[in-house]
Amino acid sequence: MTLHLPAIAILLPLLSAPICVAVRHALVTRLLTVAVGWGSLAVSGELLRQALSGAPIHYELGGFAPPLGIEYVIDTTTGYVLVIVSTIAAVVFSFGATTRGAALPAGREHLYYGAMLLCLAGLLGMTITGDAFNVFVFLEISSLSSYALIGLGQDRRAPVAAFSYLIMGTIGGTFFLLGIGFLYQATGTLNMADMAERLASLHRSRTVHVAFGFLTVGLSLKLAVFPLHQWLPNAYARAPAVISAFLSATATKVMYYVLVRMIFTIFGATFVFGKMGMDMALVPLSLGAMFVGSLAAIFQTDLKRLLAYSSVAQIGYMTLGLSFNSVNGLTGGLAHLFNHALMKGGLFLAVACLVYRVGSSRLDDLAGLGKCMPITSAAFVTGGLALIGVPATVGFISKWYLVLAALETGQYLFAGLILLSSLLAVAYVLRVVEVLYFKAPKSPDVREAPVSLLLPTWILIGATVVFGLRTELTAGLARSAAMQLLGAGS
Amino acid sequence: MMFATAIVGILITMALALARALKGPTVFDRILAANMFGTKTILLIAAAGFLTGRPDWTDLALVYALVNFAGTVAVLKYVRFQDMAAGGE
Amino acid sequence: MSTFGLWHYWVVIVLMMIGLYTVIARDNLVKKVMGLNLFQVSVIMFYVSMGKVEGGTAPIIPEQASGPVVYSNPLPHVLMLTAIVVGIATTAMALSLVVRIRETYGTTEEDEIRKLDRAEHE
Amino acid sequence: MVLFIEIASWLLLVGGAGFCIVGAIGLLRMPDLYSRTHAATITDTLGAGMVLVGLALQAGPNLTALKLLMVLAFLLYTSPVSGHALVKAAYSHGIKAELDVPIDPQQVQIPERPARDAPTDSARGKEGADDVSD
Amino acid sequence: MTFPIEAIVFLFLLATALAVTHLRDLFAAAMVFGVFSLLSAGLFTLMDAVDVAFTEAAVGAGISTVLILSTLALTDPREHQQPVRFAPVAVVLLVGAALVYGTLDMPYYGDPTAPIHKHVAPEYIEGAMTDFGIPNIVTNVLASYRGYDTLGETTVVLTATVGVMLLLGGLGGARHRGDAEVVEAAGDEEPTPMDRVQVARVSTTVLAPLIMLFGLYVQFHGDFGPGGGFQAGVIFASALILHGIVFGLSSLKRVVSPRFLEIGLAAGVLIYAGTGVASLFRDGTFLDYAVLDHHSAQHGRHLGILLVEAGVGITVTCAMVLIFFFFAGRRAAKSEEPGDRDRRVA
Repeated sequence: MTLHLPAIAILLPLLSAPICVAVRHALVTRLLTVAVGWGSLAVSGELLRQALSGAPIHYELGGFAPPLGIEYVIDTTTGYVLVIVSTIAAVVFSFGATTRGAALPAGREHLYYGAMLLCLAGLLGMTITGDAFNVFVFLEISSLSSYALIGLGQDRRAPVAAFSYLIMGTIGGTFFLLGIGFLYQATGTLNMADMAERLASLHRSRTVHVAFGFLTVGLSLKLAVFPLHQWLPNAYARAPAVISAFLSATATKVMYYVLVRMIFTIFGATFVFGKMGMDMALVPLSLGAMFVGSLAAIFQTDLKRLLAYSSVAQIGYMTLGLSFNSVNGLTGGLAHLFNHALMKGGLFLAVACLVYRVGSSRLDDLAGLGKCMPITSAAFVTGGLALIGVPATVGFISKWYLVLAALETGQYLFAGLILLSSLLAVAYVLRVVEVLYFKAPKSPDVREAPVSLLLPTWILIGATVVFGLRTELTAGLARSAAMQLLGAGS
Repeated sequence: MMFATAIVGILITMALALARALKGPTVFDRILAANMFGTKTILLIAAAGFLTGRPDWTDLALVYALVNFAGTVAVLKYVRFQDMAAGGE
Repeated sequence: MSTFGLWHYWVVIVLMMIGLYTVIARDNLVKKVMGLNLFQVSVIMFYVSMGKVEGGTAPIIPEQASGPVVYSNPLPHVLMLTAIVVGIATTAMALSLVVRIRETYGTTEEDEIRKLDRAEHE
Repeated sequence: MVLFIEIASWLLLVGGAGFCIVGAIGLLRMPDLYSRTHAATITDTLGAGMVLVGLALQAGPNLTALKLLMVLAFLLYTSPVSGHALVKAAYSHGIKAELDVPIDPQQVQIPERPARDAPTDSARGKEGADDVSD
Repeated sequence: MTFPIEAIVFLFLLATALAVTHLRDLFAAAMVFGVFSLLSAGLFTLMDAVDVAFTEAAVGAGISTVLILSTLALTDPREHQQPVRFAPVAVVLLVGAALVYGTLDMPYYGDPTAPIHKHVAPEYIEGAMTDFGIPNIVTNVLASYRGYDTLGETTVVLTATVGVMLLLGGLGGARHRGDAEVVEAAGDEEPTPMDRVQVARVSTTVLAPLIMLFGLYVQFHGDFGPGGGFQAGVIFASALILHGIVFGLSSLKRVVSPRFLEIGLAAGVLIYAGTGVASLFRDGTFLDYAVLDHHSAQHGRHLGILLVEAGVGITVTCAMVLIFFFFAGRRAAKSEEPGDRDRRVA
């Protein structure tokens, strides 16, 4: 049965979602969701181990050879991202009050869990597949379920945020479809490996240039790269806190993975950075994201919006790592994938605990909670320190590699800018700390969040410290993945 | 050849129906023109099937007729319902 | 007929741009959804016109296959069946959000919604 | 025999197309909705009917011809229904027919409706002179 | 020889697309949008894409027009006057120019020597004849070679329906009465004015079973002619929706209850994925139908495709009817405004 592990990795969430829809019982579906979360973590871990030990795994679906049928391709990067997504899924699904923040109609909890499982299935399906059009299909599954989940926020403006995310997301998805259409027209195939071979001789074709343009713009829209990020702050601020935790830690990461897969597997680094000059475009946008995101975060009055803007800044770090086109740069980018997932997931879960007790995430409602909810506030502070990139936290690791890559290629300016933007991060974290600890508590009788909420939060926040110290798992994996990609690429 | 003449006739009808659909002052003119446009598309598909030598697509034309009827009934229901909420019968 | 060139694709691109314009420029949410549909249907047209082979017939094998029959490419048709379903799914989701927005804000015009948000924000 | 079928279907096809065009011209030139419906439904029944029968003759006696006749039967069945529903909706929406001479309500003698009608019908304002069948 | 017709149909398409953009009366725009979908389906037939035309007509012209109209029934159908804004025009021109620039190196329309006709398509075409024996190559590729794509597609339908049920599940916004199940509450309203219209009611009672029969024909004819799971599902659903429109939600609820539809929705996807898992147990890879039957691979594939198409048909039918339920149910909830109550009874 281990021969079919890749199929099981996707089938687990894909089959349990319709079961949740059919079974109307809230508790049964809740337990099923948690079980599937941890199950997919186990399967992904095993897949990563297999991918690390030998050559990349190829799994043909329907028994047809790749150019005809669809196949799964699992190499180190795929296993790495699969593990990240399923770790966050496992922890967030076992969070105490997943349906608390959502304006759920009566008796519809089982659909809520079904939508979360479908989102997980979409994300895993997008990561594991080796067929270009299949990425689009699973992109739509994860997007549609995240539109619904965001639209369920208790905030009156949640449907508006979900609608604008839907419009921007669908335009991005359709650009992605157009890009695949142009590539299909130029190469005649949809399988990524087959496409890469045929593209080697087509570097001067204008169709391929435009295909690359549309694929990148489409993915940047979904990835919320700096100028195209307007939908993200509203979407994550209005959604239920648990959903913001899940989406901020996984959705943008998988889009980043698809971008990396497209650049290094399909087009190849020489074409992307040499001919198309991708780094000239990406570097200013990433720096812009880092500064605009952090600056905007400082002036937010709502804690979730503050974290959402900080996500835009962190995505800037990842794309900056990508644009260096060097082993250290890509290692920094991929490591930050894992680190940011841990930090942002933990921070949003901490906010969920605060909202569970206080009912709103506006900063002035959370005044003085440091004393009433010490454990949650401590979690928030630790996460904030990791965001800044204080040594002994995961944030420091990825910034270390990014600075290393900048210095390596002699761009001292970028190294300076990275450190400068970390100072901005200090500003908005300190602002939250000041509200939590140095203000008079608004409602003194607030009790600490229940353990079922605190445990998952501290698993993620604890991990930001643990992996900050023992880096062979995150940075080591990221490095081997980067070398495999660049090795294959250059 | 004869199919070509029939198709040209149908295309002219569709053009005129489209003019009415765009110009039509009231909503009902537009519904009428759209309904007529639908039936003409059925004829266009049936005749084009014969023109290109593959006449076995006629169940496609049947679907058009079905969809056209369902669409028209749906529009009329919502036109009445909408004004029903406003003033009732 | 075969070499009248790329004119076919350019008309489809014009249709795409009409759809994209409607999505971006119009404030009314329902009109935006219609624009989104226009955009997706014209992308489907682009794929299908890629698959057409001059002189080819529909990719269904006739019973009396008299000699070698040239078929149009079936693969774009398969992909577009998926794209149509994705289009209708997105439309259904978008319209249900519009209904929710209409009931909480009383309007489906984006500028009014923003005004109501700003008013409620202060 | 084959020649006869060729001629017959050719006549039917061109005739049907001609009727469609006549209907479309009617749709454009008629003054108000009701006469336009009249023009449109002509093309639906007669024009489409002739074209479809012409095609069925061409297809020869096989499944395709049967399908074509099924489409014709469906059209003949649904066009009057949708036409009726359309006119009923338009009338209840308050769209008036454009008569060539403007009548003023006073001097027109509206014949008293026979007693058999349900009270609710006659309670509906005097101006609805013509008979409103449900 | 079909070039002049396609050119004229393109002209109509351009006209209708511009009309949809500029018509300020949203009802009219919805009608013209229905015409646009039907026309594009006609264009697909001319371009030999028969299955795509089938689906576009059934889904595009049918279901999406009904959905847009049921949303318009809730909202005010007039769009605000809006000056032409130049930023979107600039973006659109830029994107359009990039696309046209991209097409310059493309093979001409209909050019048989294009790379896409040389690489994978030939194997699909003669594969369908030799080891599948299914005349409709598109259904064959849809269900077997790229069956995983279609599983993803069916899951997209499931996701959209779950999303609509979540968003529209509750009864109206905060303003409305309690959170009773919307569909039950909408069911007990008295008959809608539509069904007092004798003609519409009689015609639907006659037509609905015929449409369902046609839906079944399309479902099982999918291997030989245009048709398949999606098209059959939509046609079956349109028969039920027609019934719902004319007889009101209460009678449609008696015909097929939402609970049953939810189970059917999940069952379709489970049938599809179950067929795939069945081939796992017979040590073929996921969705490999050949192993389903011991002695003949071809028979196994036929069985697999049949099961898969049935799963798709069930899911799409239940999805479309459920979505209609929640939109139409919502409308009834909306017109339950206190002001309406007395007028409706009169």
